[in-house]
Amino acid sequence: MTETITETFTELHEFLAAEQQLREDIRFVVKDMEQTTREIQKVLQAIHQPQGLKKVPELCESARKLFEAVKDQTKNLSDKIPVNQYYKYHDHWKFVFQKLMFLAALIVFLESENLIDRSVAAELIGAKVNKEDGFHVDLEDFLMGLLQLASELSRLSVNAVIAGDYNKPLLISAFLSNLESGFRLLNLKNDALRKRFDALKYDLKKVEEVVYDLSIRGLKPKDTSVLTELTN
Amino acid sequence: MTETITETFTELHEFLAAEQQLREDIRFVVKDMEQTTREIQKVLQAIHQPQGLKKVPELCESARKLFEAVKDQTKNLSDKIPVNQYYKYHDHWKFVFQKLMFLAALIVFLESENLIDRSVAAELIGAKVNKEDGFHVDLEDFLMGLLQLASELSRLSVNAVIAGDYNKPLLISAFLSNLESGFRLLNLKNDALRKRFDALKYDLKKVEEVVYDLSIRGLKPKDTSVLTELTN
Amino acid sequence: MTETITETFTELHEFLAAEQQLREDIRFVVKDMEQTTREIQKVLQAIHQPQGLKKVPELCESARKLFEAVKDQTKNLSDKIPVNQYYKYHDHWKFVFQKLMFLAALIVFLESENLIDRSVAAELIGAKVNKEDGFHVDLEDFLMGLLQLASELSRLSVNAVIAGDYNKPLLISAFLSNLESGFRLLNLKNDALRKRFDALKYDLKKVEEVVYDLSIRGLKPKDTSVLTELTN
Amino acid sequence: MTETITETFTELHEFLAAEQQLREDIRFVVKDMEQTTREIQKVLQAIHQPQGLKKVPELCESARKLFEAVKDQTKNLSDKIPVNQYYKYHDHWKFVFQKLMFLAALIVFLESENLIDRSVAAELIGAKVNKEDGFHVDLEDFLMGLLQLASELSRLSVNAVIAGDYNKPLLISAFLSNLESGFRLLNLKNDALRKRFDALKYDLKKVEEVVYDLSIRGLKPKDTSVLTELTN
Amino acid sequence: MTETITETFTELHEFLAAEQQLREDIRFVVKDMEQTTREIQKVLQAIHQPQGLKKVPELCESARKLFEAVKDQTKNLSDKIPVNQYYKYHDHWKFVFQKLMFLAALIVFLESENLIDRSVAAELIGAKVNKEDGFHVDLEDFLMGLLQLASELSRLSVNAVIAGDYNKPLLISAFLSNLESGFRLLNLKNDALRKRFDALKYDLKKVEEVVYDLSIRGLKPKDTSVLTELTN
Amino acid sequence: MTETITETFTELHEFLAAEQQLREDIRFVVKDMEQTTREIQKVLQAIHQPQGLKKVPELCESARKLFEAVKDQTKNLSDKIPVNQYYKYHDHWKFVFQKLMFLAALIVFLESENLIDRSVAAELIGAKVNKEDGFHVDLEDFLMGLLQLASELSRLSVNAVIAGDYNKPLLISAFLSNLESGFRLLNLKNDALRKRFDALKYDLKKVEEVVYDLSIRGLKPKDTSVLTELTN
Amino acid sequence: MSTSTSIEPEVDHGNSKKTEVVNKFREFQSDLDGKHDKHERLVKISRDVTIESKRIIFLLHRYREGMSDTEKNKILEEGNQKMKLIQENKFHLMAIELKNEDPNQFMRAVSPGLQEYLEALSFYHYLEKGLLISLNEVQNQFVFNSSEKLESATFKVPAEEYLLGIADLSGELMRLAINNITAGKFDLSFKVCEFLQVLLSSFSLFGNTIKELNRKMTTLQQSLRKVENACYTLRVRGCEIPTHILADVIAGSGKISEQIE
Amino acid sequence: MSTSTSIEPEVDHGNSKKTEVVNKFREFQSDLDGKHDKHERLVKISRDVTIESKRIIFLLHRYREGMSDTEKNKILEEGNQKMKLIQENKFHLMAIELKNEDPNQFMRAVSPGLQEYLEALSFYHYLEKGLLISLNEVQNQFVFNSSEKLESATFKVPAEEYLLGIADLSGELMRLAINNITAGKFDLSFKVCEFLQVLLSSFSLFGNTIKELNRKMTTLQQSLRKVENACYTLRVRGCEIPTHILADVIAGSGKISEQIE
Ligand SMILES: [Mn+2]
Ligand SMILES: [Mn+2]
Repeated sequence: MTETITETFTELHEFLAAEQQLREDIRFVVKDMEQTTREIQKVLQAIHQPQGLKKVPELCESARKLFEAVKDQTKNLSDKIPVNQYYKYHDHWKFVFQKLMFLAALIVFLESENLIDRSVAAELIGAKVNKEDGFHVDLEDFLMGLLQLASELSRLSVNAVIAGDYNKPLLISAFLSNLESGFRLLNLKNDALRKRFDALKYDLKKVEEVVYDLSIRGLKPKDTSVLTELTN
Repeated sequence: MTETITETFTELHEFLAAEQQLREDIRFVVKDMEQTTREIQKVLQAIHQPQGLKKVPELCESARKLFEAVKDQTKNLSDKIPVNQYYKYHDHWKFVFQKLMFLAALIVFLESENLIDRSVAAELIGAKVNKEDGFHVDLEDFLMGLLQLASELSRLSVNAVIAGDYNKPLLISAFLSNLESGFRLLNLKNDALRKRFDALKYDLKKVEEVVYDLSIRGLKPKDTSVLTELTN
Repeated sequence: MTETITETFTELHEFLAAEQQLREDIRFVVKDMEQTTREIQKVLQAIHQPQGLKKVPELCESARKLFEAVKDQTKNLSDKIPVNQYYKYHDHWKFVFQKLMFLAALIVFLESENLIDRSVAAELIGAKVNKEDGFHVDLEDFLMGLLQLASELSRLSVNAVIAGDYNKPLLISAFLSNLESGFRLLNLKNDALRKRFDALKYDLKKVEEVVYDLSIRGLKPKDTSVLTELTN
Repeated sequence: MTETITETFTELHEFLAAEQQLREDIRFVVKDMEQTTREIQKVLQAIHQPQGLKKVPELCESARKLFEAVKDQTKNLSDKIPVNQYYKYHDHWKFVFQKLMFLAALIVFLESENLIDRSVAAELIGAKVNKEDGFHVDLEDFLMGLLQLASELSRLSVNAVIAGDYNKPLLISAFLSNLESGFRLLNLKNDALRKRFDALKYDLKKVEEVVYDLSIRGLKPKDTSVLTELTN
Repeated sequence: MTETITETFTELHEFLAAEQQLREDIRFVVKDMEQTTREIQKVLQAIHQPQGLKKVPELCESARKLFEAVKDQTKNLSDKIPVNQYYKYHDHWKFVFQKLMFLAALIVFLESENLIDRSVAAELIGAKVNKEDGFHVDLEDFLMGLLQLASELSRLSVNAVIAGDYNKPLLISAFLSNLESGFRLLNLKNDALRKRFDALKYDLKKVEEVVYDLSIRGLKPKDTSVLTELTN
Repeated sequence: MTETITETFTELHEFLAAEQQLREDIRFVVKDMEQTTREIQKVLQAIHQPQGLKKVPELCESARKLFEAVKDQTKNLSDKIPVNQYYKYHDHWKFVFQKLMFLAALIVFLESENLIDRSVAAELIGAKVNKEDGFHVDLEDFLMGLLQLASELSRLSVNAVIAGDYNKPLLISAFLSNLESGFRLLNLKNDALRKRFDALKYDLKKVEEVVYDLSIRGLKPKDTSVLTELTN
Repeated sequence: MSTSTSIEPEVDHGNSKKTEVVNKFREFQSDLDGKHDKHERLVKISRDVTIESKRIIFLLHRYREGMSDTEKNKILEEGNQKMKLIQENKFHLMAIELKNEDPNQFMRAVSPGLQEYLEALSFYHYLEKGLLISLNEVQNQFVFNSSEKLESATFKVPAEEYLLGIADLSGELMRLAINNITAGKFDLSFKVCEFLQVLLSSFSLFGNTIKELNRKMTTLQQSLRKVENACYTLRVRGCEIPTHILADVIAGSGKISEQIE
Repeated sequence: MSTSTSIEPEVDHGNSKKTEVVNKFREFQSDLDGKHDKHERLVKISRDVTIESKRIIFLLHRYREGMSDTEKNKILEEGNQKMKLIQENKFHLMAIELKNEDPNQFMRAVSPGLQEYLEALSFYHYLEKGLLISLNEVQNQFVFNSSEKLESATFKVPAEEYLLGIADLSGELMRLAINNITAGKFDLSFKVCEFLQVLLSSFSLFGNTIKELNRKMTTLQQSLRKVENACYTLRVRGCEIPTHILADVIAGSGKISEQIE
């Protein structure tokens, strides 16, 4: 009896050891990814500075270049994850993916004032939208990224006014208002998302107050036809 | 702008709603499974009663019949889990699978005094051993089941003596000793497993005390050849 | 002995199982109610948009229609709750009732600028005011709804100015000031209520700032006779 | 407007004040009840002393007398609780009721070796079994009392052996084994109960070890016919 | 304004600084006391060692000598405490006094198998029983010491058996049983004491199990007349 | 055996007791230092008061005088620390050094609107920059001091506006923005620093809102050329 | 709660060890009960004081900047009356209970009421004189002469309790400032702001001497921040138009046209 | 992890304030990185030591009371070899890394491995001699002569680390005792029991000098309790029959009839 049991357990031992090695490897790649993410963030932070909004095209371009590096890292990562086990190790890259989704969405907003497409966001980091197609971005992580975007834009509306751009806050207000309506449609069960959604309400309120400040002082751009269209 | 955002979110809403529905469905099947598991456990509890060990064949048979029902439930469950998402929902059935692994191993021990094969255990509940082959039993859940078996057998060694069966404790002692050696080979990182493994040592000590009690009273069966073989 | 005990427990089992089933059923109805509540909220959110205040009558009408659905749901719910056990299951519908009280009070304010009557609010969702008369709304839940209203109106005062309505903030200011005096009368022991009441003070302060902004710019409507009356 | 709001709130104020007074009153009665409960417990503790089991009839009689005082206190309590609000204030008497259920069950076990009837237990403290009939004992509190009984009997089995009573442990073992089967039937959702049920397993194991000690030393009473009957 | 406030606070600051200094001084003496206490404890720990119970007289003598040092320390301490401020600084020596009470009670038990007198205990450390008479030992600290004694004796009953002394556990069991009856008389309001009293129940249970182990093996000394007397 | 162990431990005990004494001595000096630090802080707190910013030169002078006392205390401290044991006792003065670094940086900012030099800060308290040169200031403590400065300046920007100084907030905004860029360069491993860095983001946001409030009201000083230079 | 119920039959049994132990504990019981009873009585007095003090604070919050002296005095007089009643009916009793006792032993019972009263008292003092009441001024209120029913007694207010009461004052002053702003009265808040700034920096001299104080310091800081932010808002807003016009605005003339901006 | 990625374009811009600040921080960065890198290297060594030490402990657990000297020496020799390797390959490196440093700055990195090694070393010592290894004996192992590749160095083992390692030893001794009992070997557990009793009472002399030690003392106490309980069980059971027969029983002859009881 002893021998069989020993054999069985030796086999199991190897199995478990391999799994631990895999976790180490994943951690390693994710660390790289986090570094690149911090660099992208540093680049985009410049939009808040007095001359920042005027340099949006250059900033976005620099950021997009760094996203190329992310693609390689995603490739590295996805090569390591065995079929069927995405969610076994998901916790390792969850937070960095959320941050990347936020940064991707910020670029798209700055360039086009639109909400980023899920597929565009996934593509930017070299991942898929659907699990069926390969290494993908979890939907909840994408949504978390959008909520982080809301906070950033709320801050931007303040700094835009300082920089003398009175149009941006109106655009942001309309954008966040739509975003909020969108989120209201979702029946969020995920606790982290729900909490963050509460923050969105405050972000929106803040932007509304900026628009209020502009409008009570007659600084709100007259031609609001664009906006009426935006929110209808 | 509003329309596009709304469209996007309507889509996401459906997606999330479907996921939540899936969780509900899983919970529903798992509940059934838990009920059957409780019934199996109730049947096998009878081994501790004065006449219990004499009825082992019948008890095992009844238990095995109930395992047939489990197979259907596993089928139901596995039908619901999309490819690649086993670990996304694993928490739902983790504990009931551990309990089922324990009960399967108990049956095999009672019938043959052997350690259950991982494949046999998986088969009993209608699952696979390897992820590659389909809906499987996670290795750590299987191991947890074995550790639960150790506690049960420790208690059984006491009740066997009460029922006048002086052979059983010796068998159990040899079995647990081998099991302990096996576990020692593993480098356990999982906290729950490691804690449970500490308990195994005490289960084993308890059984050794029973064997000791028998031997000082000359109640230990003379022909220990079987045992010598077992532990080598 | 065994038999009697088994009998006793079989009976208890049925009893407990029925109770659990009841909880499931309640949860089911409450879920529906939550969905309708979200829809009402989505409808009324529109008041914050540029054209929102002009559409108040339509919005309130739509919301009131949805309240009809709530009535059915309340009926469903109350049918399930056995006499004497309202508070055994109260936690299940507590939060949705608070939200509904808030929404009912919002409608009444938008339509008539008055504080909703407790009886009117209860009636809107098809419940009673007093426990003696049947399925009722707990007083603390009603109060919590009023405090939620205060936050909403504070935000509305900002958005009203953006939309060019300089009268609304004055009305809201008088309303919240009265509400605050009312709450001061209560000796609140309930922690959640007390905390929320602190928030009311800040909501009020915010509205006062808006009124102040209007008055220093001569935007405050001249004929304030209405208001003088309101606050006396 | 001010006046109506003030009126409304004055009314609400009185309502809330009355409720707080009621809580104070309840706390007062429950304090008395706790004192009597401590006294009953002190009386019954004597069963663990060397001569204790010989004095069971006197001890039970003393304890029963004290239960008369409890009846008055229950009356006091129930007079205070408005119709429909048992569960609003349940937390106040929950724990003392659990302890009383335990003590009632202990008396019945000592006198007759039987499991107490729920109706007998309720009657002993002057309450009803069913909510419909008036001030009742919550089922889960009754069950918690039974689980406390298990621990007490486990300790008693040890002290009985010290006192030279080798029969008691066998009775207790059979009793607890039946109790455990009974509890297994229940699908316990209540966390506190579930945890306490885990303790029952250990209590049972302890008693089995006592019986084991007796049987391995030939101290187990020969005529086990009674017992075989008990557990079948 | 600034000046008045600053003046007031400067004065208070000096006052508090003096108080702070006093606390430092107290801490200093108490630290010494703790060191001596640890030494006493180290001496008495030896009773658990194989030859320990045979050396009780020597051990107690050494311990008593160390208590002489404690007396000086108590003198030092009491000299520092202003009239009527015992309880202002009580927290500083509370725990060391509890430990000393425990050790004093342990000595008396080891020497005479009796419960120590409160006055004897106070005298051993050079303090008074009543606050009227000078620097005293708080009653609750004395009681806490007794409860610590219970745990120590519970452990001693185990080690006595290892050392082959089968009489000690019986004495301890009777002693703890009496102690428990005593504590039951008290209406404990102090949370720490109440919690510790719960531990006493477990200590007693543990000793009962030791006595059980001895009696089931016929190792219990025959002449138990003494004991019967002890517990009645 | 006992003897060897006892010997070994007696020796260690003495060793540790000496160390303990050293810690006491350190604590004593540090306490003094903390008191002086509190006094410096009290002096500089005055900048927030209505007339505060006008008295900056006097306040800074008073503060600098108190720093002379700190120098002596640092000397005292460094005399006590054995070679190569700085980090053994670092925890004792860590927090007071951080606070002193903050206060030094505050003085330099108030006097010159510049970021303090690490060497200047060290010199102010009589310490070295590099450990090779003697008793030094740990770099992370210096950085922590800078982050505390950020919070203080954020508050100052508010109080400056109250005092009618509309220039200060712009200077602070530029200063914090540069500081943030600086910190972004660091790869912070220290948890406390990382957390505090998050707070810096909020401090900056707060100041941006103050600048926003000024600029939207046309209160922002016209000649912003200086500032553009500051942040580029 | 009576605790005398457990009269023991064992007493009669003679001189066994158990009886000895039980007798010892019976002695302990009376000691403990005596202390507990006094504690309970003090808790009750303290609780009454808390409720009454909270009412006084509530009452004092009616004050608004710019009230006529008559109105203001009416409020202050009413508060003063109530404080006198607390002194006579509660603190005098408390002082007698604590005669010949170490008051520190019962401080946990006394403290909540005492601190709340000190909060009310210092709030009153601030409204009356705009100053911080000193510990000496406080102490004078706690010397009680003998009356018909009660003997004379003195209760020494510990410095710690004084400080803790004062720390709570900050919360009320913050509320006072906000309430006044909400009512359109702005000057008071600037005064309160400076008062709190000085108070906070004075407190900052104490380190961790009093444990409870740490928590309260956080609250004080938060209260101050709220007042600072409110003052900031007033200042920023106030700056949009020249002050002489602002005065008009606040006086209600409201005749400012949009071109001012 | 490379940290050199953030080369800044701002450097070129000239002498603005921002550049000044950034330059200061660039300096900080290299300081911080140097420290972190050393820390990481030490963590790696320490982790390796931990793993190897655990293996030694695992190996030593093969010891059973009553083994032949050859068997026992084989186990000890194997352990000794492995310890030598750790010394040469790991601790020597560590000592060099810490030359000219305040070792306390990196103690958090070094500590886990060091303590685990001390645990293994003292376990080995106990098995070999039945005694506690002294700090001096330990220290002798940490003086390294220069070798082909490495310069000479000394690492001073802090007393605290020694004590913490010894505290962990108790857990292993408990396991040793239980394993031997499980294997039918009883005498060792009584020896271990006394050893731990003396150890615990020796530790009790230290108060709260070392924070980490408090937690470990609880573990030590629990380990001791487990051994005490095991010894108790052996004694109680063992007393059911005369010891000379017990010896037979344990030797496996098993020829005792029921009448003995
Ligand atoms: Mn207050
Ligand atoms: Mn270890």
